[in-house]
Amino acid sequence: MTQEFCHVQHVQQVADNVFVLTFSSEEISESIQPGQFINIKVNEGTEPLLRRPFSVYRTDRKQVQIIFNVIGKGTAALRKKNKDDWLDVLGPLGVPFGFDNDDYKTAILIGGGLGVAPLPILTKSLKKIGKGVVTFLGSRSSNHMAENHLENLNVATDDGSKGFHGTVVDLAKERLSVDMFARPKIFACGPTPMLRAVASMSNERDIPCEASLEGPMACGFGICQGCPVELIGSGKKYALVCKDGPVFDIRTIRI
Amino acid sequence: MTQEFCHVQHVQQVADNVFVLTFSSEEISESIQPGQFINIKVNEGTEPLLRRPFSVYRTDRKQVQIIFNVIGKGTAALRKKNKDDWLDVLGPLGVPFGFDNDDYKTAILIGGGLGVAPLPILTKSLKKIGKGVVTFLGSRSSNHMAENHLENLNVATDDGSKGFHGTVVDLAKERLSVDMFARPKIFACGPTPMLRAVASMSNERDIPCEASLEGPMACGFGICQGCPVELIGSGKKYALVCKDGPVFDIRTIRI
Amino acid sequence: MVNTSLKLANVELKNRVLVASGTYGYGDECLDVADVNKLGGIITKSLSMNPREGNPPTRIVETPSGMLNSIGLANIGVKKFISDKLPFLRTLDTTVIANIAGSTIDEYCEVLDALEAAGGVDGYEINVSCPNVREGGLSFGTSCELTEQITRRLRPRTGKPLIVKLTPNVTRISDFARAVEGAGADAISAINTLIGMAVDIKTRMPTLSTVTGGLSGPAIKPIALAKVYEASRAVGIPVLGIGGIMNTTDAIEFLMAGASAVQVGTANYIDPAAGIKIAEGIHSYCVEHNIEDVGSLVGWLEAKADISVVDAWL
Amino acid sequence: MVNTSLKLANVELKNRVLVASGTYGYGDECLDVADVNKLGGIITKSLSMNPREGNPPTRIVETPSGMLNSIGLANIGVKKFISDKLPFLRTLDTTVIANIAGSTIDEYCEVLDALEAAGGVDGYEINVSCPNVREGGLSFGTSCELTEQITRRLRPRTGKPLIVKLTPNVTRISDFARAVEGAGADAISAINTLIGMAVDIKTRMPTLSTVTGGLSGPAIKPIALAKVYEASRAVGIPVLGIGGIMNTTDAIEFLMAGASAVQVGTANYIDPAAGIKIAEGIHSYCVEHNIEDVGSLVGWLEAKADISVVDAWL
Ligand SMILES: Cc1cc2nc3c(=O)[nH]c(=O)nc-3n(C[C@H](O)[C@H](O)[C@H](O)COP(=O)(O)OP(=O)(O)OC[C@H]3O[C@@H](n4cnc5c(N)ncnc54)[C@H](O)[C@@H]3O)c2cc1C
Ligand SMILES: Cc1cc2nc3c(=O)[nH]c(=O)nc-3n(C[C@H](O)[C@H](O)[C@H](O)COP(=O)(O)OP(=O)(O)OC[C@H]3O[C@@H](n4cnc5c(N)ncnc54)[C@H](O)[C@@H]3O)c2cc1C
Ligand SMILES: Cc1cc2nc3c(=O)[nH]c(=O)nc-3n(C[C@H](O)[C@H](O)[C@H](O)COP(=O)(O)O)c2cc1C
Ligand SMILES: Cc1cc2nc3c(=O)[nH]c(=O)nc-3n(C[C@H](O)[C@H](O)[C@H](O)COP(=O)(O)O)c2cc1C
Ligand code: FES
Ligand code: FES
Repeated sequence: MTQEFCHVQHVQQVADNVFVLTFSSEEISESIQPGQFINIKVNEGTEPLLRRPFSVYRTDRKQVQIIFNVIGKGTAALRKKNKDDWLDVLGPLGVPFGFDNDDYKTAILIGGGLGVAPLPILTKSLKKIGKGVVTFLGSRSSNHMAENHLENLNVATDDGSKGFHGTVVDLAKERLSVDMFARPKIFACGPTPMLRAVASMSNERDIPCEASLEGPMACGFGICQGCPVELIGSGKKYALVCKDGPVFDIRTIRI
Repeated sequence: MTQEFCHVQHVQQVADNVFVLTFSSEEISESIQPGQFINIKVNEGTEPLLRRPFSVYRTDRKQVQIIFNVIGKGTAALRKKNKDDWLDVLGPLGVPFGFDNDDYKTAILIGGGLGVAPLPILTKSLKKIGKGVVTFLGSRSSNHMAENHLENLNVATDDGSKGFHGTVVDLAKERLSVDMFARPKIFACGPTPMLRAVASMSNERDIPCEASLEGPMACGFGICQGCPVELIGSGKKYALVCKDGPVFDIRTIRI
Repeated sequence: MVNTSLKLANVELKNRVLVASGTYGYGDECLDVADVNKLGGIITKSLSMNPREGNPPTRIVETPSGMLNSIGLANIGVKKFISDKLPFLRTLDTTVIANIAGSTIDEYCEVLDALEAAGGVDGYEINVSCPNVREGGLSFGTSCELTEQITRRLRPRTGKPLIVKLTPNVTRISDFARAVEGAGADAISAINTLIGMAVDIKTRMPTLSTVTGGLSGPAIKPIALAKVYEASRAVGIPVLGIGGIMNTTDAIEFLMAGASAVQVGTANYIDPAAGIKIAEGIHSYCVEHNIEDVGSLVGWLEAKADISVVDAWL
Repeated sequence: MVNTSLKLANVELKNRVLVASGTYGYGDECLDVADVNKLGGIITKSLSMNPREGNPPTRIVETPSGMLNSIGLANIGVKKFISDKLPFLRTLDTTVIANIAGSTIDEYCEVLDALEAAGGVDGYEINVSCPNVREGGLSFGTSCELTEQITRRLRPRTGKPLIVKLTPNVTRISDFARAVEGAGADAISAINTLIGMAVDIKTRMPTLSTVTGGLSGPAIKPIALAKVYEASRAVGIPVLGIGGIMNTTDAIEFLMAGASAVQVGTANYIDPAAGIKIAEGIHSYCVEHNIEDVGSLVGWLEAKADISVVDAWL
């Protein structure tokens, strides 16, 4: 973990209410692992008070990108950043996806909404180590979708404006019933209802699955105890999303 | 008093740490009187919480200008405004300078630092009614001085980098000893120590004098009772700077 | 049609948003920018028997998302209020509540009597956060016994709504709420400001002339919500929720936490029409959510949340 | 040379900035970004006899310039602390103070005894803001008698500094300060968090699983300053000031208001090196202002301000 003041390069709108912010950081671009996050102080002053956690969307040599929706004060401030503004960035934080091992052959990536955020760098890493990648991406509509930098993409929209008309998990289920992926493992990121559906799907089909969780955080690195997630069948009752996660084996947690 | 959302036109730097912000408001540009002020909410959200009071520096048809130093959060936010940002403006507020009457012939304007703010529109109004105008402006150095839009200007700097080397009140005293201005009246605006010096000068020479005060304000229009100034020799102990002022006959108040 | 009204004893407020004492003058300063008749009610600046000049400057200072004030209850006194302000207030089509201050219990009674005699206000809110001259300046409101006594003494003197405004600067506000309910109050207002302080390290002096002052604004909203929750669960009479309410969401939070109505304070300084916008916002919220009576939002949490932890492991 | 040290009973802090309990874990999480040896001291997360899992989510929520927490004193328990954390803490060149929690007075004693037996911590801070199981969960810290009893029971069990951390959720903190001084405490910490609440109008539920939680951060700074001012004037022992300290200016405000040292809490979440920067900032301030001993800033106001209004007309 390092704390760094980084120069903003630009903020670009890539879809309806979806923005990509690029900043310079050699440290983070070199050390970040897929699924890890960074914690950004978006402003000077006390309002908002706390940092805001974001997945790293893409890296390119000394540049780092995050992707976000404007939903509140913090993201509204990020959207207004100009070139050469400073960002106070803490990271990399948390446990990455367990992608770099031999217990699977095909990576099935499932993203809902801005849950797409960690998937591009995960995809890049997966390809580097020669895994098969299939991606399922769900969104409210085609206008809200950030579908670049993904592999073998299958899309679903709530309103049917693009791809499958329905939820991304229903789409994935359909495909998994048809195609026999060689030794699959699911990597999922998205809103809680989506993760619940992914959990039951992966359980039913007995496919290993890792999910990246969100939740309110104060510190993002383990000193406040503010981000518990309930554990199942473990001696401990809670894990910390920021430090023990944000990526968890979906069978070990109650979501 | 009106409450209006006004479009920012631009923010221009005019001297070291001195900025002029221009916004559009037909209402205020038409109704503002010299010495009155406006109260600006510089941000959405709660930090800073309160509006910030500013004199009106200049008006031009539908445009209004304020001039300010960046000294804290509010003015830092103003400085960062871009074209077409919104400003929430309440005004005009307070009692203007009593310039439009016959009890004097020559208006002696004394401004210290950003106390120059109300002087340009006062100058314009004075000229319209045919008064003589002499202006004294003091500043830390020539780099900090906003000397445009004034009449018969005499400047003083603390560091001697321009004009008289010393305080603006010492400069005014010198000139008042030499020149015999016809039935003078002083209009002063600046920091408290300057106003104290102006008060004793005007007392000594028995020149009528009005001064515009500053001070912390919560509302700016008389509902919080937060901005008292002590009265001298009146039945009441305090007047309100925002509502009974900001302009006072300097002999009626303790500063 | 959404029912926005609230029956407070024998008076009906047209909606559940009032402006708080000391934050709207005597109702006559904001007419240019706010149609005050759209408010559920106006609560006057605290009135004492004699005019009070108030404290020396500095009286206010901004703090993170809040402000401290030490006005010293500057007010024109009840007689001048009756002669100069009441005639205007009588013309308004909204509920007018006079807030009463005193430095002795007798003074509270005298002010109320004077207002009763004059007629024209719809109810009374009692500010117990005043220093008790008999007790060396400790505030009445931090003594449960004195708060109850004031209420008991005032109750028989009026048939109009009697609202007691509690201070948050006590260990357990529910004790005070129960005491004033027992003494016959028709409603409770909560909260007044929290005691706070600011230091100016440049002058090396307290910023306020009185060293400490009252903290208000969004900073105190979480504390106010907790106090309203605690007080409203302790009593059957309505609680008027106050503290940092800036917008419709804040107001609905208070209603859900147990407030029957809300008062908007510091927000008026920033937007004199804040109260009106919030009243309209609550109305729209109800329309959107098919809620027929704003009253059904009140204490909604209580029905849903099954937890009563007030002293948690902090 | 500026003297930044503070003698706390028989222990010398190298400077007057500590990190507050519950906001720095056990001192081992921030090493990457903060040279913790530059702190005046580290106060551990509250330790109970047995490990505590803490409260269910949601445990934290942001509020205007502040945050609410309801962690539920999640901690690894004193035994695991001694075996897993203390060896590391012993290697540090800074003062280590163990913060102790309990749900009975006996538990406080047991935890302290266990730490005394293990050795290696430099002092104790007692968190009295814990629910008393004997009294149906009301916190010890809101009873002056119980706060005094805890102090009296713990005092003879250790020769190390015994610091009692007071809760602000009481009417008059000076009564508590005097009580713990009388019972032998070496210092007072003030303040712990204020009880607050947040409501989520979307779910129509309290945001925190425990309904109420503890408010911290800049929002509470004015309240904390007033409490520190009040407490420090009531006692002769040092007061450690806490509450919303984010930067050097804030810290100096607390010193001037009467704090002998300060603790940095919530700020650590935003900048894990905040405490170190503040310690350096105080040093620079003293150099600039030709102040030879940071101690001479302490209570500076008292010497200058001749006013003792704590209950003003609010
Ligand atoms: C590990 C991690 C990684 C994340 N990565 C991304 C990312 O790559 N892109 C992205 O857009 N967002 C991401 N988020 C979520 C992001 O942190 C929040 O959207 C952001 O903090 C919102 O800040 P705000 O100030 O704009 O909204 P706020 O003003 O804080 O909140 C506005 C509303 O949104 C709700 N809200 C806030 N945060 C969350 C949350 N985490 N989950 C659900 N509801 C919330 C609030 O309750 C409130 O109602 C991530 C969160 C975590 C924990
Ligand atoms: C009627 C009136 C007219 C004014 N006109 C102008 C104007 O035309 N141009 C201009 O630049 N300023 C003017 N001011 C002052 C201006 O309002 C303040 O400079 C501004 O509010 C500072 O806001 P801030 O958030 O940047 O600073 P803050 O963060 O609020 O304060 C920063 C520091 O400056 C001090 N400070 C803040 N306000 C004042 C003040 N009014 N006087 C002295 N010290 C203060 C604070 O105590 C603090 O130490 C006027 C004030 C009044 C009352
Ligand atoms: C400047 C100021 C003056 C106030 N004067 C009074 C008063 O005279 N009587 C009273 O009962 N409350 C008074 N209050 C308290 C408010 O009515 C209200 O209880 C408090 O400010 C909290 O609400 P808020 O956070 O919305 O402002 C005053 C508050 C402020 C800020
Ligand atoms: C998340 C969190 C956890 C805390 N845990 C403890 C604790 O275990 N024991 C304790 O005595 N105080 C605890 N505190 C209180 C802090 O030590 C401090 O008193 C309070 O937060 C006020 O300071 P601040 O505004 O600088 O945060 C905690 C505070 C926070 C925010
Ligand atoms: S956010 Fe602080 S421990 Fe996870
Ligand atoms: S600033 Fe509110 S009365 Fe003057």
